[in-house]
Amino acid sequence: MSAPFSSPGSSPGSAAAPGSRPLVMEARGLVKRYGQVVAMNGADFELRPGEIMAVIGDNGAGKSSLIKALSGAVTPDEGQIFLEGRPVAFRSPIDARREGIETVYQDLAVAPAMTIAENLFLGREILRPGPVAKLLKLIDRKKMLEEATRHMQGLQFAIKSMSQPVETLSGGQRQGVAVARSAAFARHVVIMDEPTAALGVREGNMVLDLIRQVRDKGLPVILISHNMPHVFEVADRIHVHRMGRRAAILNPKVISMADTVSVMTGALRPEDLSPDMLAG
Amino acid sequence: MSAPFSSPGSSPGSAAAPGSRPLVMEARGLVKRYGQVVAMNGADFELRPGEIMAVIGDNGAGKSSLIKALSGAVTPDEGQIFLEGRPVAFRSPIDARREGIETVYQDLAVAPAMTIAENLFLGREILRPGPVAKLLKLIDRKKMLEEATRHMQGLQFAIKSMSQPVETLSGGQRQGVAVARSAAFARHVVIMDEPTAALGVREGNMVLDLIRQVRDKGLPVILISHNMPHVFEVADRIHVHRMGRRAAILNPKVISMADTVSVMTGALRPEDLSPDMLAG
Amino acid sequence: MTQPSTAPPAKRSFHLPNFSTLGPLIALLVACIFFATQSDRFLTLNTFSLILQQASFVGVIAIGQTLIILTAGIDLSCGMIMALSSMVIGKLAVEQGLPVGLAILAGFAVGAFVGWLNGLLITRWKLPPFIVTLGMYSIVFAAVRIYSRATSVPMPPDGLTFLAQRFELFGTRFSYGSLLMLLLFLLTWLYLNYTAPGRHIYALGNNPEAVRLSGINNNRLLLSVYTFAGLLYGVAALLLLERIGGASPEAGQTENLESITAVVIGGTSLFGGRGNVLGTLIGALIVGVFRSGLTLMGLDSVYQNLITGILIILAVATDQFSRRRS
Amino acid sequence: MTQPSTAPPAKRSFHLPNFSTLGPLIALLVACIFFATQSDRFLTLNTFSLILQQASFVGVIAIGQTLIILTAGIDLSCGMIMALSSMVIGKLAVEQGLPVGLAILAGFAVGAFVGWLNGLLITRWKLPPFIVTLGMYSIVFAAVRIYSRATSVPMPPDGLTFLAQRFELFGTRFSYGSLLMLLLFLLTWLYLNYTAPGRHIYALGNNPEAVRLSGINNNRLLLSVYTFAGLLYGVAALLLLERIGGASPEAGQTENLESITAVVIGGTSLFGGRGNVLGTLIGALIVGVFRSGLTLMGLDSVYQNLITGILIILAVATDQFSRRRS
Amino acid sequence: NQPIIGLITKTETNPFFVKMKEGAQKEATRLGAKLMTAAGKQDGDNAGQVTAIENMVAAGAKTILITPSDSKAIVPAIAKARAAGVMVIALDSPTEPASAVDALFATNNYQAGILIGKWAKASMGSKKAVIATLDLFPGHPVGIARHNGFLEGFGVKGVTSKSPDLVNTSVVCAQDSFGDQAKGQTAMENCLQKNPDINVVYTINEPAAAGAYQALKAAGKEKDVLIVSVDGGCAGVRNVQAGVIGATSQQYPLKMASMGVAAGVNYAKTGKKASGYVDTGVALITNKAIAGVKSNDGKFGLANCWGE
Ligand SMILES: Nc1ncnc2c1ncn2[C@@H]1O[C@H](COP(=O)(O)OP(=O)(O)OP(=O)(O)O)[C@@H](O)[C@H]1O
Ligand SMILES: Nc1ncnc2c1ncn2[C@@H]1O[C@H](COP(=O)(O)OP(=O)(O)OP(=O)(O)O)[C@@H](O)[C@H]1O
Ligand SMILES: [Mg+2]
Ligand SMILES: [Mg+2]
Repeated sequence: MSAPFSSPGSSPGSAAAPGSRPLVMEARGLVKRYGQVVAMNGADFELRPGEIMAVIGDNGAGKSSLIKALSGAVTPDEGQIFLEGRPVAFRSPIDARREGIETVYQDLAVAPAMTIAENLFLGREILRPGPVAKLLKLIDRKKMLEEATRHMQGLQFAIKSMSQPVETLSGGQRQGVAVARSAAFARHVVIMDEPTAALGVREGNMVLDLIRQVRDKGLPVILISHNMPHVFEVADRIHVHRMGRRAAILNPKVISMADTVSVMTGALRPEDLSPDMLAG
Repeated sequence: MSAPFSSPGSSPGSAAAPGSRPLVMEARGLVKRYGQVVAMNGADFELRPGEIMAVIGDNGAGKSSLIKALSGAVTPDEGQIFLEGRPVAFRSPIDARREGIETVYQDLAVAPAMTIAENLFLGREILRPGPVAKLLKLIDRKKMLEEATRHMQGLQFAIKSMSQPVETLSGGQRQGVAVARSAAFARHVVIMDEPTAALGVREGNMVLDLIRQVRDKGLPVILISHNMPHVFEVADRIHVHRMGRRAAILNPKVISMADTVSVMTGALRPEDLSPDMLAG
Repeated sequence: MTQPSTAPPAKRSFHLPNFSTLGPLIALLVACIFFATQSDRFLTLNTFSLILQQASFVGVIAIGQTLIILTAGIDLSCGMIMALSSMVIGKLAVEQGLPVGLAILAGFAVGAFVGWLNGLLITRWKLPPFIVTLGMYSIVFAAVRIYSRATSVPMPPDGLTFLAQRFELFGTRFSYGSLLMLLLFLLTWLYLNYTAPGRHIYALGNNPEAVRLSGINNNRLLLSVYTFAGLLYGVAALLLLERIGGASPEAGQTENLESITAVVIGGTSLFGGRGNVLGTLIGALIVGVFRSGLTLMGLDSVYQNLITGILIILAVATDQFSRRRS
Repeated sequence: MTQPSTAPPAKRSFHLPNFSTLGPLIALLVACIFFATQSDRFLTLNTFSLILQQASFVGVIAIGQTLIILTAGIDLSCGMIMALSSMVIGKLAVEQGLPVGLAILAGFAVGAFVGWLNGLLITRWKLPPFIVTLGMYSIVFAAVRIYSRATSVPMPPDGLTFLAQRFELFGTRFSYGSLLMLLLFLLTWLYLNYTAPGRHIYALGNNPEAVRLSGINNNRLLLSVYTFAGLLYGVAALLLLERIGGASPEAGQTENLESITAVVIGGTSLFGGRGNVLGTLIGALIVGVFRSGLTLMGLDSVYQNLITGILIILAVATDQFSRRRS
Repeated sequence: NQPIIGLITKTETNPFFVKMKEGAQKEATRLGAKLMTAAGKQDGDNAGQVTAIENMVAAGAKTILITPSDSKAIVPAIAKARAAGVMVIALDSPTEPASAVDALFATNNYQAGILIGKWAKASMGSKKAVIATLDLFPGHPVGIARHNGFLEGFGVKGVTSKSPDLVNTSVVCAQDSFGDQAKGQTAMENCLQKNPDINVVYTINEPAAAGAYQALKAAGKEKDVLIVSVDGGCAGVRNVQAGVIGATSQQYPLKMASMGVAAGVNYAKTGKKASGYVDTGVALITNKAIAGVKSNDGKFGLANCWGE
């Protein structure tokens, strides 16, 4: 996956240079305050078609706040979000879903007493065929179990039964459920907030594979992660978040992991980097 | 931190060869079933004085179940736990605490509406001086805030105020609270279930430092982690958990990261390893 | 009962809760066996039919209450809504001379409307269900009194006769009301378990934030639950009319506690998201069995109170122990 | 209300709940201003003293109720425990001729004992508080009837006189009972906020699993809360005796709902772990202000019900809106 | 083979009904009958009474004595029981229509109101009356009968026993007391706030009267205000003697109950049903007899009171 310096975002699905195709998602000057705490302080963001954009930053830098704003889970106090160039104002996650944006939240929004299959299909249950069934919204339990098994198989978690309540799963298995859900249903953008944090080595790699598959389908992915090897393995560009705002966008094909960490922690100023390390 | 082949557990605090000093903790044949799911299937465990014992394994392998048994949070169906050679039967975490065992649970047992300081000191609040205050159990809020700041400072999380409710913290900050709590109060053994999972690069290294400090105070540490670099950085021995039981104890000074992962995922059988890779 | 804005109670448990209705069922059977040894009149189809009849309108209310409690809400106004609906049906059919069918529809509409109002206040203003439905209790209480001018409306003998009909089964007469209640329980159970909105109700009580984030409209769902519950209270009004043969302005004052009791005995958690509507049926029957059995034993009514208190605790304890076994 | 075995409701919220009593206070002030414009008799110290007196025993019960609700429990038996305690004090002091001090101690002991029994059933058998206290309500109800033989015990004029004394302040007579209630609210608030066990009560309602894992004995804590609440109901019995000048076998039937209402209006969550006992005081006063103000306006009692219902909803809505502002 | 007699009262708590139950129990023991008892959850709990009737019929009761909570709504359930061959006697208050039961053993509540109304009017003489009433709760027929009877007896124009609802002409403050002492006291306190000049207080029953007295005493007005009540329980009569209550209309629940049980036993033995209305009587009890109003003194009251 080596790429020429001047062309950031060079993986198969990702298209062209800045300007040629509109940005899939863009945010300008987002601000979110919680009492005295400023979670976002004029944060910018951009996502190009078909790219994997990693978002990294210290704990409490405001990464989760940023993606919550992008997915409609919180409403920013100031700033503007654009989707394919048009300004949007998500008032709830419903709005974002309707636009085909799927999100894995850091605190894994699952219903613990419900089964894996039910959680996977929450809000878009598979209905039985036939007009009566459609009208009554009769769910097709069997099909849902089968489909769930299929989706989860890709991730190779050792889960016995899809009709197990999620609260009986181990931490990592639970994360697997959330990841599988977003990958299965995204139509436009996939956002993942630390999807591999609780995962084992094998399972983590599976999720990275999954992310690449999604990208290869042509969907751009926003990946928040603290795991630098993971980030460098899949990211096309790296958005560094610092103290509530974007500090820089780096090019992982050029910059080293150590330098990236330095930018992230503030030891290195983005201005001091060589221009090719910055991704346009 | 390189060490001679034959002497596992060679870091400063860890003592002697097997037999010379009794094991701090030992478990034999632990079994825990949840309905049809067997979370532990005859799991063994041992911990030597002053060592950092890493526990690794796939998601759902039963690591959390093992440490929950060791800390009294769940009662195993079968098997025996020994502390300093004497058999113990923890019926609740209170029993384990009384023995000086401190645990960071994977699902971070915090009271979300309460402040950071209160969570840090939950169950051992600092009381005001004087017999009346002791009798009434009057808490010393100011001192608790100060102490909390001191404890958390070591970890360098950018948290403004210790009187902030925990539910307002970011995922990683919350984990920092749980870690700081265990490190501050342990008198005998520290158990940490994935303490660095949600942490940034800098914060994760801080926690590793903290773990080393605890070990250097002479307390043994059980560290569950999926982060192989972290494990190899601090562990004296590596307990590999597979399908509900111990597959092997490895010597990180000898074996490579790749081989370790192979053992963990079952690609390599422990019998096929050279003896020096196994830690006694 | 919290504001929907404060979010997901991500409950976890090591001891798996058992959602089956086995526990309550065991308690019910034990109670029946006990009373059968105490009175030879107890184990008759007649008694059974009576208990079913007596449970009918509280049972139907308890269906609505179960739905609401599953969403982590509570409804204190349920009995009063029933009283209002029954008064509307009675007044329209008897005093205004409306066709019975129309009067019934109007009663249902009133029930659904008040339920909808509850839901509106809860979802729009984000008020705790406890307060909204407590306030609604007082409001509807006054409305019933003003509307009825504190006078009960007797059914004319030929007014709602179709309701009063019974059918024979094994030589015992069962009321259509009991049948309707059983049917509604079954339908609700199917709805909760086999339709998408049914599952969403569970999820909503389990983790409202997860439901919100998964793109379901929490407010719309909640609103529909409260409205539907109101409709059920309208149906209960019909059964009340059937049972007592008239609309009474004093009705509806105790059904809130009675229905919540049936729900909780049936094993549904007051924190929402966990439970089973068939358990509620068993809970309602358990209360009926106690009342009927203790009367048959000829106990003084004060001692009936005493024993009922003890038995309710024991019934739920049986449930608990049977769960811990399994 | 769940079984303590099923674990931590790790609630999170994006909109921070505001625990201050500001919201309820605003509602109280608005109500006072409204009534002051309606009746010039309202804004007098006399009215104020009266509202305090009327709120006194329900207020003290509501303190216990707040503690229990903070642990995510509920107590339906509170009023009945008070009735039993008052009957014990009355009977012993008047009929048995025991020294008043001893009789009062016995009353307190009975209250604490029944509370302890509630706690025992909840912690040992892991039964839902709703069911345990509902059952206990029936049991104590019967006990009061049997013990009192349905007769009220009047206080002899020279019996508990010290209780009936008033003190003057700005020309208005206040009862010592009101003072005691205010004092208990203050002490409980201090206890909850400045002692270790007080903080544990919050934590217990917030995340019982975290409390368990941090090595606190959940069961012992819960047991002490229920016992202490029982003791408070005993104190309420004393205030009841002071107020109505005798022990009545009919007392205690509505105080459960009234106290829960005060707690919820005061901003405490029925899910536990969040709230403020001073809010409960304001909640109790709001209810008293409505009653007193509406009477002064000369409203018919049916309409008083109607308006009270609306006002309760509006009071909590005010609270909600003031929180959202801040 | 004992005859089984059921007694269904309005509530479990009101001493009036509790004593009625005790009277019935005593008579049943004396006559060798088995008594079953049940009660509504609270005044007005019609559904609870219906359930009790059904369960008693199922348990084999041949006679049911009932104090109907809802005089109209209970009728169909009574009709069903009678169709099953059960004799139903209403105690204390009538059903509507009165023919729905076999017999009625009751006091005339309206008459009870008239008696205390007349006495109060005569006692006030030429003084201007400022009246407060502490009623039962909205819409209860017994509450309406006593309240309106009191007003008619007091000479308020336009009140008759046919008035369907509480008449509030010349009443400055009407509050619900639920017949409960604590609630009666609160109601009285609030009334005094509204109008401190109140000098006549009608109360639905004696516990409410005791509550009213507490409130008046706290306000230092107990000497200037006339309290009248209805019931005639022993505690109430003692309050009459102590000067707490000016006058009360005494009723005879024990008589109602024992007559009912006797009728039940008679029906079981002979198959003959009781019928018609038996007025169990009402007497005005006061220690301040006034010319022109027939009354009995406290001694008579204590000799005939119910309760202890
Ligand atoms: N609901 C809230 N109320 C108050 N403060 C909040 C809230 N949510 C987040 N914050 C604060 O906003 C800041 C940013 O939080 P955020 O969760 O976005 O960080 P993050 O970059 O995702 O961190 P992490 O890597 O630890 O997940 C933190 O300091 C946090 O304390
Ligand atoms: N309360 C429970 N009820 C039922 N099954 C459970 C329960 N707790 C754990 N399990 C099951 O036991 C197995 C082991 O779980 P455990 O949490 O110990 O795994 P783990 O090794 O810690 O995994 P991870 O790395 O994902 O945290 C899993 O398959 C899980 O589904
Ligand atoms: Mg985050
Ligand atoms: Mg784990």
